Amino acid sequence: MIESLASLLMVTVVLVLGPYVVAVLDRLVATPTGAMAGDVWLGPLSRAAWLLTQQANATEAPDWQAWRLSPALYLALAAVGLAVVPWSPTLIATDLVTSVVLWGSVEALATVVIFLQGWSANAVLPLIGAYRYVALGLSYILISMFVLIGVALPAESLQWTQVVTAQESLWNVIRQPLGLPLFLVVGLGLTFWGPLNLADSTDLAGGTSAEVSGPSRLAWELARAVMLVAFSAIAATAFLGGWLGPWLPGPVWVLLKTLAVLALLLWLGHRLPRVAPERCVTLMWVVLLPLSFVDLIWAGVLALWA
Amino acid sequence: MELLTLVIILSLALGAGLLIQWLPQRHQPIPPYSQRAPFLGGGTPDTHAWNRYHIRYYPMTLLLIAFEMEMMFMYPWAVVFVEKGMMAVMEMGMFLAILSVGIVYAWREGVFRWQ
Amino acid sequence: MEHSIAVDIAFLLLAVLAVVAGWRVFRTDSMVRASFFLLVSFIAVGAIMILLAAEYLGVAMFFMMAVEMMVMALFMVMFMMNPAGLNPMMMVHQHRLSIVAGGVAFVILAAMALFSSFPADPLPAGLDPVHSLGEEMLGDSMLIFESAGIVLLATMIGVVVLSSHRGRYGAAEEGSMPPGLEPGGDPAGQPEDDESGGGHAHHHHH
Amino acid sequence: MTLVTLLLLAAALIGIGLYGALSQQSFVMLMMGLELILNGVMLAAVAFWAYSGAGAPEGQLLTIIVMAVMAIEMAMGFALVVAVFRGKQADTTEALSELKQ
Amino acid sequence: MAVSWLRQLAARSRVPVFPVWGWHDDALLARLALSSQVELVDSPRHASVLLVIGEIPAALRDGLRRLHDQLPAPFAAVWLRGAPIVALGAPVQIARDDQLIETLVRTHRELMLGQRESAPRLLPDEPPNPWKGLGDDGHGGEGMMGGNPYGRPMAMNMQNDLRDGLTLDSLTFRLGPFFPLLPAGLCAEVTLQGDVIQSWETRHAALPQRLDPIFHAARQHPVSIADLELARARHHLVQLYRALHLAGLEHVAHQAVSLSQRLTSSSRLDGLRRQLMRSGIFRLAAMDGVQLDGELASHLGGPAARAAGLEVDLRTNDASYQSLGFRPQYRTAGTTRARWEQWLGEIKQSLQLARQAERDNLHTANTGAVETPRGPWADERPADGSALLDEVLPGLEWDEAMTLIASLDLRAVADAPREASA
Repeated sequence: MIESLASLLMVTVVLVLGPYVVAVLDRLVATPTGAMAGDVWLGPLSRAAWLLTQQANATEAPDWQAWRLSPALYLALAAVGLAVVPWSPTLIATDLVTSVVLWGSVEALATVVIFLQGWSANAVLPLIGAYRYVALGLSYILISMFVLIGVALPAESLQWTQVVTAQESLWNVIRQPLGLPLFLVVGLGLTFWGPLNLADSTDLAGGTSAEVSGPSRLAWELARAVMLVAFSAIAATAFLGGWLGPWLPGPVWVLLKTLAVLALLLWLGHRLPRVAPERCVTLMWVVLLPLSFVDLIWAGVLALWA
Repeated sequence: MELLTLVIILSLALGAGLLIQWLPQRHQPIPPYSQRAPFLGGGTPDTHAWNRYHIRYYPMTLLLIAFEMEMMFMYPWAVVFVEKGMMAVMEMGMFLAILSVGIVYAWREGVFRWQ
Repeated sequence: MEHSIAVDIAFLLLAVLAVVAGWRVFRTDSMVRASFFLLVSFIAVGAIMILLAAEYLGVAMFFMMAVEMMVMALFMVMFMMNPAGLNPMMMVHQHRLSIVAGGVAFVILAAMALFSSFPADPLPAGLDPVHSLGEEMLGDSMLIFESAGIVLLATMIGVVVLSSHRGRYGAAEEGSMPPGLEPGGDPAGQPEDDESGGGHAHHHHH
Repeated sequence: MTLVTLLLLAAALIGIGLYGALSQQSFVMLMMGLELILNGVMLAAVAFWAYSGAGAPEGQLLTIIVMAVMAIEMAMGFALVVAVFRGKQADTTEALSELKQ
Repeated sequence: MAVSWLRQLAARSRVPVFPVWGWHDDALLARLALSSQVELVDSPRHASVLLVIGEIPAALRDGLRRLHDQLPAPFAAVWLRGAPIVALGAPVQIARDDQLIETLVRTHRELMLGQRESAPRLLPDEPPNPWKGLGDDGHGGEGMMGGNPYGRPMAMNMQNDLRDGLTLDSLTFRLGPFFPLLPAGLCAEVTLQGDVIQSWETRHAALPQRLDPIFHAARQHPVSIADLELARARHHLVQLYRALHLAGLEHVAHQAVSLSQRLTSSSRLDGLRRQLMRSGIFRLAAMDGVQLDGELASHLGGPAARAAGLEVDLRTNDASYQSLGFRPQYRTAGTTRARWEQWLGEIKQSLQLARQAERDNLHTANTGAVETPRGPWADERPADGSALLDEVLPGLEWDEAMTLIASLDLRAVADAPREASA
């Protein structure tokens, strides 16, 4: 009971603070010279305040329910992602036997939600963004599954706590060297960040959020930030040994590792150009998917040999 | 208990997402039509944007459905992999072979190119 | 199987959600909404499966159906006039007959559920459903598992043959010649075999 | 939540699905009806597995197979629709019956 | 109390500005892009200030009115170097360029604190077409496709003959004149088939650009080659900034534009170039799609022509350039990628020429003809090339098309040079 409440509190705190941390970290990563140092700490807050002040836009005949629901649903999916992260052997909100698969479902459902965001506006630019994103979303899902199964093999379980326990001798990032890079690609896709920002891209003047303003846009950006955090936490659990680590208590380790993955993701987002949508599908299926096969075979052979 | 926690987290996030949008806007009128026209850099559309859209990657989506079904078999397989040893390896070999054949064939047919 | 009142409440809510969403599928004008209503119905059933301790199947339902319904929505958009239901419409035939058939099916099945007696043989304590499923698939039901793989491969190939634009086999090839962007115009946007299409030398990459 | 209530829910889903499958003119909508029927079937299979199958793995396996059937039905169905569409430019079930000849 | 606290905070945010360029000015663009107090946005929905720079031709004012109305409240329109279009209460006008940032910040602040009313809408609040509801919720028109539900007709299949053998609808709309990814003033009627451009008809050419005064001066009297080449490099760097912004490389784009502002003959391009290569942009973005063949490229002249393999450059005729050993750079492919490489090569070459010329204090020898960064200017100024898009764009995917447009400088050269920025 106490544990449940504590984990609930933990997830809520991450939910609330996560977006701020993402925004600050993003600014720090974007300008390594510290050119806008004054803006870094207050900037995210004042921007959020501005979005709350701005009127929410409408289009002529939007799908109202879906339009308002999609940011909230995206946020909820990200929260589910956070809920399956084990902060310590016992401090975990939802320790389902199949929590690895549950995370896979979050990824699949995110595609639907992002599609809805673009579809609902009934405007051509968001619509193109939505369809493009689906091409990406349906491509990265397979890579993600192979990587996740690879992680589940040595653990002999589909449970995140078991996955972490199985890394006691060696972290998966070393044991399965292909896994983390591939999973990071999935993360970029899941949060349409940087090179895989096909949904809200510049060439569509903002894509799925081109017609969104005010509080709805804030909700969308918050959800995306929480999803970045949730993904980073999952990546830290799957590959960086979760709560394992000396001296510090488990949750602190998880948070530190999450921050590391998050910073890496944000950095990648700024250093890579947007991938052309048509090239993206071929890249995913013909290059990255076979690589994830290799990752799985490697993981399998190693799991048997160990 | 776990599921209850999950439901609480889920509804908290969902509620927060909706409240952020609803609270500041509850007294605002709906924007005028001149604002609601879709943004095209000052241009105007002839019609609604919702249409029979040419989704040029559709062969890929069909392939994905079949593919994903295979993945569904693979999750339980992962759990008993170590226990079953060689048999599981053979199984994996067969699955990956099937999937590879599928991908290679589809690639040759140009499925991953957009139509 | 013992369970608390919370499970009963959850089941009730999910059951209502599954049925209402299922019903809305055929009662909404927007085709895209219809596919996502179906997704909601599936998710509700998946959640019920989790309540029934079928944790893998329930969760698998989420990701399988998310993808399938997404694809369903895409095809809705491709093939339906008025995919968003801006104009209300009712594309049904044999309406009355269908309602009757649906009702009769429900009544018969419900009667079977209510009046036949099934052996009460709940899950043994300590059963790990995922593990037992894995055991079964690599054990007794190996053949089913293997043949499923083959069938799925056949499906993949069939799908590619039927839908691919550039398929080498007759039927799919028909009409797959891009007729050009203007009526009577040169083929356009063809990636490989039409370098000079459209009068100026442009071609898609790859 | 008892076996009977679960089966009632499954029956309701099957009933709605049957209505949809019979009444819808559009092929894609017809498929949604079929999917709903299979949804009910899967639920019933899991319910039997949980309440009167003593946790025999075949119950779960059956569900997976139904899901596979669903996926195959969908993939092949859509591929067929595309093929028909190319020729006939229509997606109603009537157009499909012409394909048989 | 809570509200005022929120608004105080909002007033401190970076000013989201949607710029509309009547007269384009690279220096102003750089100033806006480099300012830490201003954020340039691509959609008016994301802006609180509409910044209109220069005089907007009468033909484009309707577009501006529509755009003006698309900013969500609270918003303001700020006018620089031009008179506000009519029917506006309390417009914000800026007299001098150096007050630009300051005024933008102040206006945003006033808006947020409620000291300034949101600008009034210019257009009537009515749907584009009359509509009458039908159906259960009173939402539709008549028939499956008929009527004007919500005041617009349904998208319909206008042509039977389509690419995939499937009956799919096409969407026709007018893009521009102030779509952020097109040159200012360019209007086109676009028909999309999915995300592929089915047809593109340019309806209004891009507004002419005002070049650096040195290119005009070069036609009157000999000018310093170092200054001329630096101005050319600056022009190309700003072009590169746009293309990089489109490619999603904000970081490198920022570098390009900041380099353009502090460019001297001792500047180096290597850092920028290295970052660009490391990002793998040439492999990841769609840049090899369309070839601009020699004939089309020769209409444009300048870097676009040289990227398509035409060795045309007025500088080769100039004795001073000859003494520097100048040979025009050229590429053969004529693709977007070739134009990017051409830009990079020409910037590097210009810097090199500037260094050499500065050492010898060389001046141009020819005055009749000058090679502007836009193209050769001998007897006639480089003319507008917007019509070229009608031929090149059909069949392209949207992203590819936008990348292509960003790699071309289509604007004509205006008869007046750019005003020296205060």
